[in-house]
Amino acid sequence: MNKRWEVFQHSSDYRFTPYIMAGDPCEEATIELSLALEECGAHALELGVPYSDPLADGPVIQRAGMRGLAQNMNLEKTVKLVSKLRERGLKIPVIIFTYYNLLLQLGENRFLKLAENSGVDGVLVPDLPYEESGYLRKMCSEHNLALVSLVSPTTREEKLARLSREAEGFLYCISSLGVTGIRSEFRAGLDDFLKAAKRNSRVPVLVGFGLSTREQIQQFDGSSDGFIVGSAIVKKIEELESDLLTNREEAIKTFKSYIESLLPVYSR
Amino acid sequence: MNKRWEVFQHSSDYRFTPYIMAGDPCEEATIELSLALEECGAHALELGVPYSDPLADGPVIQRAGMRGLAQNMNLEKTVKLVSKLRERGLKIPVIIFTYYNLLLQLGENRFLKLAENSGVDGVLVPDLPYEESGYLRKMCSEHNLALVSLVSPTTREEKLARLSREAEGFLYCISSLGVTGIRSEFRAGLDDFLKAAKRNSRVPVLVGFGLSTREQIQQFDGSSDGFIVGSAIVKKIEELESDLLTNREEAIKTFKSYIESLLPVYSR
Amino acid sequence: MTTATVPDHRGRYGVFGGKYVPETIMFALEELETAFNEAIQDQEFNELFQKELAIYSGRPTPLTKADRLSESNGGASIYLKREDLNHTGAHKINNAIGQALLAVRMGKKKIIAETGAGQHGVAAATVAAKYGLSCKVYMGKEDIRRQALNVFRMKLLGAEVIEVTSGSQTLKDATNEAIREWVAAVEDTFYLIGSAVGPYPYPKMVKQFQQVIGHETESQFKEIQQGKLPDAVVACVGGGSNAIGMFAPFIEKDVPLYGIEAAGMGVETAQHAATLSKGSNGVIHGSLTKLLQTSEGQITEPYSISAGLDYPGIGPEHAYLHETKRVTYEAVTDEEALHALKLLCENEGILCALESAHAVAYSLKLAKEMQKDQHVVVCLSGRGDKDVHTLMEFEEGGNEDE
Amino acid sequence: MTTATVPDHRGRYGVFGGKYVPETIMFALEELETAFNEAIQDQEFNELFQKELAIYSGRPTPLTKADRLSESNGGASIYLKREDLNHTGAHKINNAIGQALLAVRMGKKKIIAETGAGQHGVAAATVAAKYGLSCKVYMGKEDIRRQALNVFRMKLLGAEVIEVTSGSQTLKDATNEAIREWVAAVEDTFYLIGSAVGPYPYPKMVKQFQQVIGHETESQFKEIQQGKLPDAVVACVGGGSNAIGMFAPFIEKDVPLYGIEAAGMGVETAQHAATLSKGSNGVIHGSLTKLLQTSEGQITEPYSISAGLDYPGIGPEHAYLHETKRVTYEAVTDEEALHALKLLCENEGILCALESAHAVAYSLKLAKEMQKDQHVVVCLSGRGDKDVHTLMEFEEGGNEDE
Ligand SMILES: Cc1ncc(COP(=O)(O)O)c(C=O)c1O
Ligand SMILES: Cc1ncc(COP(=O)(O)O)c(C=O)c1O
Repeated sequence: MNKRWEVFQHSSDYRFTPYIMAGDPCEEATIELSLALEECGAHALELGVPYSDPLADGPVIQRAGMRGLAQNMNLEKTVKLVSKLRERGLKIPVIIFTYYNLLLQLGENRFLKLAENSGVDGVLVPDLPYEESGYLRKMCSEHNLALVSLVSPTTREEKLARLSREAEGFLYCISSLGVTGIRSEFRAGLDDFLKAAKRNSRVPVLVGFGLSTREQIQQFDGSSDGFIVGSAIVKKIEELESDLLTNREEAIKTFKSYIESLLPVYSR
Repeated sequence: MNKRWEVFQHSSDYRFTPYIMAGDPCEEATIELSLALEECGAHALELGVPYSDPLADGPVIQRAGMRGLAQNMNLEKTVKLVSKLRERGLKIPVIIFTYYNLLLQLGENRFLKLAENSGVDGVLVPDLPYEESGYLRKMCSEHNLALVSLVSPTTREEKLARLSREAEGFLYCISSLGVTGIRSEFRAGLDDFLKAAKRNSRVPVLVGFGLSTREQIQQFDGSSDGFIVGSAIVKKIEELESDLLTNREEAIKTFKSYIESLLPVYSR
Repeated sequence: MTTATVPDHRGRYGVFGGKYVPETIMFALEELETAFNEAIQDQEFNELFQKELAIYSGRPTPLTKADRLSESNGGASIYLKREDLNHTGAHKINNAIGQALLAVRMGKKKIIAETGAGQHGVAAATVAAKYGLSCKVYMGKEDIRRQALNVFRMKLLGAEVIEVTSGSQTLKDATNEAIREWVAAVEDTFYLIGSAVGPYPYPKMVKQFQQVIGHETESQFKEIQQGKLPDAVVACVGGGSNAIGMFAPFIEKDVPLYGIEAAGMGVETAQHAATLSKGSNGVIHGSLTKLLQTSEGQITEPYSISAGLDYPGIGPEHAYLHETKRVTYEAVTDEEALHALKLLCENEGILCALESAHAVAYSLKLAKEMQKDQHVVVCLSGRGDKDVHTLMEFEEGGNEDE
Repeated sequence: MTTATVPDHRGRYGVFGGKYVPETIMFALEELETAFNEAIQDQEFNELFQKELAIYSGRPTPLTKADRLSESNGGASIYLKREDLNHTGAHKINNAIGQALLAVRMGKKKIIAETGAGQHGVAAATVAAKYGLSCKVYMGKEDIRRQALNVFRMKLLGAEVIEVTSGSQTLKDATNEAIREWVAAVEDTFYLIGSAVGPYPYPKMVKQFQQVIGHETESQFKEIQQGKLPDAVVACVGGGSNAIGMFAPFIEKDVPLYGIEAAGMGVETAQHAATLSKGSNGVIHGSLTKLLQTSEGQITEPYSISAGLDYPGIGPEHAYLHETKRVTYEAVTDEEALHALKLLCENEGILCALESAHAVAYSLKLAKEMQKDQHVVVCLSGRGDKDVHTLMEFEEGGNEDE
C-alpha cells in the first residue's frame, strides 16, 4: 500500500471520490479540474478513459467519452496525464477507470509499468469481473497498484464476502442496478448490502452510481465510508465545456462552487 | 337463309367485309360509316359491341371499344342500331360481333328475338368456340340468324372439316395467330389451311385478322372468297374521330377514299 | 353429396366452367387436358411433383395450433395450416411447381403468366428459373407502380415483366393480355394460370396441384386428434385456389367448409370483391362463373385491401359449391381482416398475408360460437411480408384520422 | 482434433470467450448457465424445443440440390440447406425459440434483444408474441431509419423498439445499449442474444439451439448420398450463429469447413467486416475474441452490403476454430456476393439473403476446383425478401455508373 492510499484509508472523513473523463473537454482542463477537485476536498480521483463502446456507462459519461475521443485521448495518454498531475502537485490517489479492451490493446504489462511510473495508484475495469481478473490482479499487486473491485446489490453473498475481503484501495459498492448516471431514487435494501460489504472489508467502502445531490450523499453517511460522484460532475463539466476551453479560470471557479454545493457540510 | 345472305353468297366478287365498332365515335357516325362502306362496295358488315374485357382484340379495337363504352353503347343498342341502318337503307348482311358475356347478360333469347326483328343477319362470338355453342347455334337457326364460325390455323383437321361443313353466313378464317390487329406478315402454310376450309364449306370462305393493305388483300384472292378488314379501318376511324363528330361530311369523304385505296381494283 | 361427378367431360361444374376461349387456343386446351390426365396417372410424375414440393418448397407445411389466439378469442381451438412457410411465401408455389413440371413434360420452353400484386408472378418466375424455362409475366401498369418490389424480384429471377396498359390496368386486364399473348404464341407456350380459374382444364388442374394442402391437413389433424376430422375448415377465396386445395379432401366428408371473400369497405358499398355474395353468372377469362359486372355485362373493378382477393370472378367449382350450398361463403371487410392480422401477430408471432387474414377473421367469429373442445382449421395461405407497406400506409392513414 | 474440450468450465475456447461483463450481471450469467444446463439435460425441454421447431417454424428445412447452378458452374454439386424456409425467413428463429423457451422455463416475463437490420429483432419479437413475453428491441437510430419495414413488423408483433442514439447508432451500439438495459433490469429480464457472441454461456447456448441445422444436414445428406459425408460445408459468418450451428456435427469429423466473412469493398480497404482476416484479439460485448479495432482499442465500424454480417466482432468459438485452423475462413466482397445472389436466383429460383449470398459465392469458387462427383453443402441462412430494397438501390447506382 503506497503513501497516498495510506492517507486515503486513514482519513476520518466521509470520503469523496469524484470521477472525471480524461481529455474532457481537453487535457489541460482535466488537469485543472483534478486540482480543483483536490482543493475542494476530494480524497481520491477516478480518471476515465474515453472508449468507443462504454457499455457500463450512461449517456452523460458516454458523451464525455466522445469529447475525449475527439481530443485523441487514449489510455496511454491518460496514464501519462497522471504524471503531469503529479508534477502539478496532485497528492490524492488516482484510479484509472478503463474498459478492458483498451488495456488489452496497450498491453497489460506495458500499462502496468507505465502506470507505476506515472504515479497511478489503482485501476478499475468495469467489464472485468472478479472471475476474469486473476492475471491482472496478480500483476497489479506486483506493480503496487490497487485493482479496485465493484460489487453490486446483485452480487451473491459469498462472493460479496470474498470480494470485500480481497478489496484493494477501496471497495466500490454500486448503489443501484444499471449503468452510470444520475438517479432520483435508490434501491430498497441498500443498507443491508452496504453493511454486508463493510463487515468484511479491510479498505474503505464507497458507494457510487447515480449520486447527484448533497441529500443523496448524506443519506449514505454512516452506512459507507465514502462516496463516488461521476455523472453529476461530468454533466457540470459538459455545461461548462466552452468556458473550460476559452475562459478556464472563470469556469474552474464555477465548477468549484458547484462541487462545494454538492458536498456534505461536514465532510471538510 | 335470308335474302341478304343469298345476295352475299351468290356474289361473284371477291367479297369485302369490314368491321367497325358500334358507337365509335358516336351512333350517327356508325350509321354513316356503315352506309359509306356499303357504297364503297362492302358485301357484309361486322358490327362490334363495346366490351370491358375484349380478350380476342388487339389495342386498336380495344380503344374503339373504350370510345364506344364512353358513348354508353351496349349490345341492346347495337342491335337496335341495325334497325336504324335498315331504315336508312343498308342492304348488306349485318353480323353482330359480341363477346359472350354481353349476350348472357342481355339474355340469349331476348337478344335473338330483338336481332331477328332488327334486321340482323348473323352473330359472331369470338369467345364462344364450337364446343360451347350448341344452344346458341340451335336458337340462331330458329331465329334465322347465322352463327358465324371462326376457324384458325391451329384448328385440328377434323374439326376444321366439320366447322366448314356446318358454317353459316360465311366461314371466318383467321389468317394468323393472336388477336385482331394489323400485321405485316402472315403465316406460312396459310394457303393449305384456306384450301382445306374451302374444300368443305358450303358458304363463302373469308380470310381476316391483320389485313391492312391492298397488296395483302390481293394475295388471298384465289385462295379465299373474300376478306375481312377490321383494325385498319378502325384505326382510320380513330384518326378521323374529331372530324366524325364535328365535320362529318368531310370525314366520310376522306374515309371513303381510304376504303377505295384499300380495295383490290377488281373487286367492284 | 353430389360433387363427385364434377367436372363433367365438358369441364362443367353444374352450369359453371367450360371453355369460353377463342378457337385459336382450343387445341391447346385439349392438348393440355390430355397431357395433364396422362401426367397425373403417371406415378413417376406424381412422385416427382411430391419430391419437388418437399425438397424445394419445404413441404409438408406444419399445422400449428394457435394456443394464445384461441384462448384469448374463446370457443373452439384454432389450427393454422402454414402455407406461409412455403418457398416464396404462399400456397401459389404448389400450383406453379405442378404446372411447370407439366410444361417441361410437354416439351414447352416458354411460360407466360398473369399477376396482380405479383405473388403468382414471382411464383411463376421462380419455377421458370428453377426448371430453365423462359418466362413472361403480364402485369397491369397500375399494379407495376404499386408493387415495384415484386417487379424487381421477377426481373431478378430472369422473367420479363410486361406492362399492361389496357382497360383498368390491373389483374383482370393483365389476364386478358396474357390470354391474348397465349393466343398468339400458343404453339410453343404454356400458360401458367395462378388460381383455380380460367377455361377447363385449368380449374381442375389447379385443384389437383393444390389439394396437397387439404390432404396434409387431414392427416396432420387426424394424427393430433386421434383420427377425428376438424369441426370446421376455413379458407380465403380470391380466384379460389388455396380454398379448393384445402377443401378437396373434405368436400365428400361431413366437415363444414367456409370460403371467405373480401368485403372491402362492405358488401353494401361498391368497394368490395365479394363475387359470390354480390355477383351474377357470366363469363370471365374463359370460364362461366359468378362475377362482378354491370347489368349490361361489363365487368367491374373489384376492391379489397388485399391484392390477391381483388378479382372480379371466382373459380367455377366455387360457384358450384356455392350454388349447391356444400360450402358456406361469407365476406369479411378490410377492417375485420386487419384486426385479425394484428391479433394473430400479437398472439402467435405470425404475420400472415392480408388475404389469409380474411380467413383468420372469420375463424375467430366462428370459433367464438363453437364449443371449447371443437377445432377450426384455417388455411394460412401466405405470409404478410409483402403487405407491410400496405399496412404501414393504412396505419398512417388511420392515425391521421384520429 | 482438440475441439471436444471447448469451452472449458470458465467458458473459454482456448484464449477466447469468457465473461467480460459488469459485476451486476454476473449472477444472471450464472443463473442462466445453470438453467441452460438443466434444460438441455431435460428430455421434456428438448422435446418441446424440437416440437416447436417442427410445428411452428416448419423444420426440418429441406436440403435442396442446386442442379442448374451446379451444372452451369462446373465442378462439384452444390446442396443448399434451406434455412430461408424457416418462419420469419432465417435461421435466427431456431435460437430465438430456444432462448424464449428457456426464458419461460426460468419464469422470466420480459425479454430484451439487440438488432441491426432487424432480423433478430423480428425473431425475438415473434417468439415474445408466441410465448406471451414482453419484448424490448434495441436498434440504432441509423438502422431504424434504414429498416423502417422491420421496425414496423416488430411493433405489429407487439414489441417496443428502442432507438439507440449512442455511438455510431448501429448494431454494436444497440448491443451495448441492450446490455446496459440488462444491467439495469437483470432481475426479471432475459437477454435474448441473436448470434453466437456475448459472454459465456451465450456462445455455447446459441450453438446448442442452432446445431439442428448441422444435424439435419448430416442426416439428409447421408440419406441422399448413401451414408457419405459432404466434401465441404460452407456458411457465412457475421456473429457466427448459422455457421456454428451448421458446423457443429462436422467439427469432429473429417469434413472441410469454410466460414465466409464479408469483405465489403475489399479486405484491403477500410470498408469490410472481415473480423478474422483483419481483426485482432480484444473484448467486445462480453467476450474475448477477434475484432476490428484501432491500435488503441477503439472498436471500428465495419462495412458490408449485408446488414447481418456487418458486425465488428465474431463468436469466440470461431476465433478458436480459426486459430486452431480447424475451419478455413475466407472473405467475399459485396460484388461477389451480389453476383452469386443473382446466379442463384436465375438458376434455382431462390432469392437468398445477402448474408447467405456470401456463402454461395464462395461455394461456387470452391466447387469449381472440386471433382464432379464431389458435394458442397452451403447453408442458405435466410431469404432475400428483406434485401430487395438494397438490391434495387445497388442496381440503380450500378446503372448510373455505366
Ligand atoms: C397469400 C395469398 N392468399 C390467397 C390468395 C388468393 O388466391 P386464391 O384464391 O387462388 O387462393 C393470394 C393471391 O395472390 C395470395 O397471394
Ligand atoms: C440471413 C442471415 N444470415 C446470416 C446472418 C449472420 O448472423 P450469424 O453469423 O449469427 O449467422 C444474419 C444476421 O442477421 C442473417 O439475417
